[in-house]
Amino acid sequence: MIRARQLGRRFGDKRVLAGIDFAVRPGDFVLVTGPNGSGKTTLLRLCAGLAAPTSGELELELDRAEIGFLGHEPLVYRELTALENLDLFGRLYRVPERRERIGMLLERFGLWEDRCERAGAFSRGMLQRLALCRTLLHEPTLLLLDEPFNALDQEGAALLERELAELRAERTFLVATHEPERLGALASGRLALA
Amino acid sequence: MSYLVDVATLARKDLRLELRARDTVPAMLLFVVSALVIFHFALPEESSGPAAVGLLWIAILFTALLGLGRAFMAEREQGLLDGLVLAPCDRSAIWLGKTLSTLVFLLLVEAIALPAFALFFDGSRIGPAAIAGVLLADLGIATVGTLLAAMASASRARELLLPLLFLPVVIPLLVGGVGAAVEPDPARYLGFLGLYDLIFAILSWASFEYVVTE
Amino acid sequence: MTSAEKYVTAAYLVFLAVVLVYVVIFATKVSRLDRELAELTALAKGTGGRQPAAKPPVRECGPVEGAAERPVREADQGKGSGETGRFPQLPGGPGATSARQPGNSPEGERLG
Amino acid sequence: MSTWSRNNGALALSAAATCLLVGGTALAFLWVPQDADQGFSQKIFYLHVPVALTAYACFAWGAWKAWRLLSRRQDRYDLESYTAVHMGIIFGVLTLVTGSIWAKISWGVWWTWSERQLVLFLILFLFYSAYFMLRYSVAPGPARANMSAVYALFGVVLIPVSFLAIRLAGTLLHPNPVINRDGPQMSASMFGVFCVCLAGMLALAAALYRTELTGKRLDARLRELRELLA
Repeated sequence: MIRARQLGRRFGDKRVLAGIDFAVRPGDFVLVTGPNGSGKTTLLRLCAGLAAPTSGELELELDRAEIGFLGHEPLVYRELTALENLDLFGRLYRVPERRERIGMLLERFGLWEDRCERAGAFSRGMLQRLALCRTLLHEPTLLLLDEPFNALDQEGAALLERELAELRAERTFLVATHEPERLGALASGRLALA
Repeated sequence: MSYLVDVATLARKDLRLELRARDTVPAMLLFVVSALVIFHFALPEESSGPAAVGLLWIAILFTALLGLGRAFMAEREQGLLDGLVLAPCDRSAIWLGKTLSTLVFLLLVEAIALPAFALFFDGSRIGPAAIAGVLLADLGIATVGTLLAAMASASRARELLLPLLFLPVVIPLLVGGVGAAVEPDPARYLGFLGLYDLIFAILSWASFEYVVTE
Repeated sequence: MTSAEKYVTAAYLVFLAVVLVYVVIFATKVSRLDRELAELTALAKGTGGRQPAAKPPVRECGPVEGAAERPVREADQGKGSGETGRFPQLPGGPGATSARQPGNSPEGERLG
Repeated sequence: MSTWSRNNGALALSAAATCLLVGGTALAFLWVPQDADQGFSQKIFYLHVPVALTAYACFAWGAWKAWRLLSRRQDRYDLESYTAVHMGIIFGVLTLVTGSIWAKISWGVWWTWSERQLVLFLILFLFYSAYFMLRYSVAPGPARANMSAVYALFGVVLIPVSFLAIRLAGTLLHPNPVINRDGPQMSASMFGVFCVCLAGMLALAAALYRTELTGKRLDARLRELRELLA
């Protein structure tokens, strides 16, 4: 699904990624680990097509509609309500039965009561949950999650683990995380960046 | 057809954001009226002659600059451009959606600015040709301005950079607009404005993808 | 010299001046490059052998470079000598099957 | 292009530039008959117009490289487009200076809005200075390359549009435009010398472009080397 040969990315003079070779086949659950600044986020942005590699090649057999990306930023408009945000992205991704799917996701992530609340009024954890709803909204086949657990409370983390376990069977994952042992059971491979 | 749906979705999103925050249009309105008042005091004897139209156009251009400065504010501050770029829609739909919303803001502001100009200065200058000139120039301002706003928002000094990028490019619009209002036969100027809009709309539409992606 | 002649000669002199200024600026650039190259060759001689690079002398951050010297990261250690960067070996996680693509170079276990 | 042919290319070009320019100027001052109505001051024509045309050529070359960058996706074109635009703005400034000297000779004023070429170069100078402001305020990388390329393409489209606008503005600002010599009628010999000067100027621009490009590539390679060794 994703194949990288000698992938590299440099920001000005700083070389963040150099000579990375990896392949992710459909159905894999690859963990990307490494200290801060090792380029985990850059790698995910490269796979999502948000950044272009400055050296090496990256092949991606999916088009943008099948990729779900969760970054450090929740990527939701603070001025719009949770419902409006998901409705906006639902239309852009042309999600069938948009309303039901949004309702189900908000319900599942415990945001149903605050659905008419401005996203700006959400706490950091609630924003992370809303971002997860946005990422899973269009049922992407490839999920790129960048430290999905940060800012989630106990209940949120449990919700996410259940969700990931459920989707593990028919989805492909590339997850950057600091606690690989939490997802160790699900992982089918690991890419350690130094 | 779905391209237009995306454009409508994005434009509605911008309009809803503006309705919710209500910060761009009021600011542009106050700015244009205060600019006209300042021009009156700055150039007292000019306020009757053809130069008065020039003052109107300077006010319109800088108000547009103010509005464009805020065009990609939400996207840049919350990093939302990534969200839009990730969506499967054509990237130029983002540009067209933003252009339409900017155009709506500009027209709203001019709906107040033109009567105010007629009130403060002499109303005889605002004929149908002048209004047609303003509308055609708005098209050009919105199309090119949105692309340049996207460019400027990617840089560190975005408030500084946008005027530098914007002003040289809109000089032809200024010439066409003022000409349409002052000259006895405005047809040539309106034609030139139309030509400008056509050329730069196509160029901006085609090149927006490269401005927001790598 | 009529005023016209004065101005025309002035124009050509301005043209010549601009070209000369350009050459001077380019000369300073070349000399900076030369100094940098000398510095790098010294650096290369210093770490020619396999022993890890001694901490390079702290350079004052020239306005052009700007990037402060960062200690060499372990993974980049093998970079200079033409090998691809190798990653620290990780104890194979329980049940962690390798997502390695076939025919991967044996010396570095990319994955798993 | 191998480095061998690149270095020799620059050498050959600068050699051609020097002899063409020196030859052209010598011919212009010594051999060519003086212009009937303008007399000696017409001599500046052999400098001002070639510099202006070379500036246009550099901007066009920068836009062509920008187009290649957007279509071919190779980042070496970014450096070439940047150098070409840099050349263009140097010759643009030269055009403004020699143009204002020409205005001083012909009409006794350092600046005149009726000389269309001059006004166009003023607008282009503003436009392309913003090009460098844009490059300096965006972090280096593929994003900056794309934006600079799009901006360079805008620039080359802006040239005819602005020229048209200035012509329209001409009738607007002062109804009786001063007679403007778009292209003065030249005798065969004058035109011949003019072409020599133009060729010399173009060769000079190409030589400077080539050397500056090599300088910039050297910079990039050195940075890479520093990184490997550091």
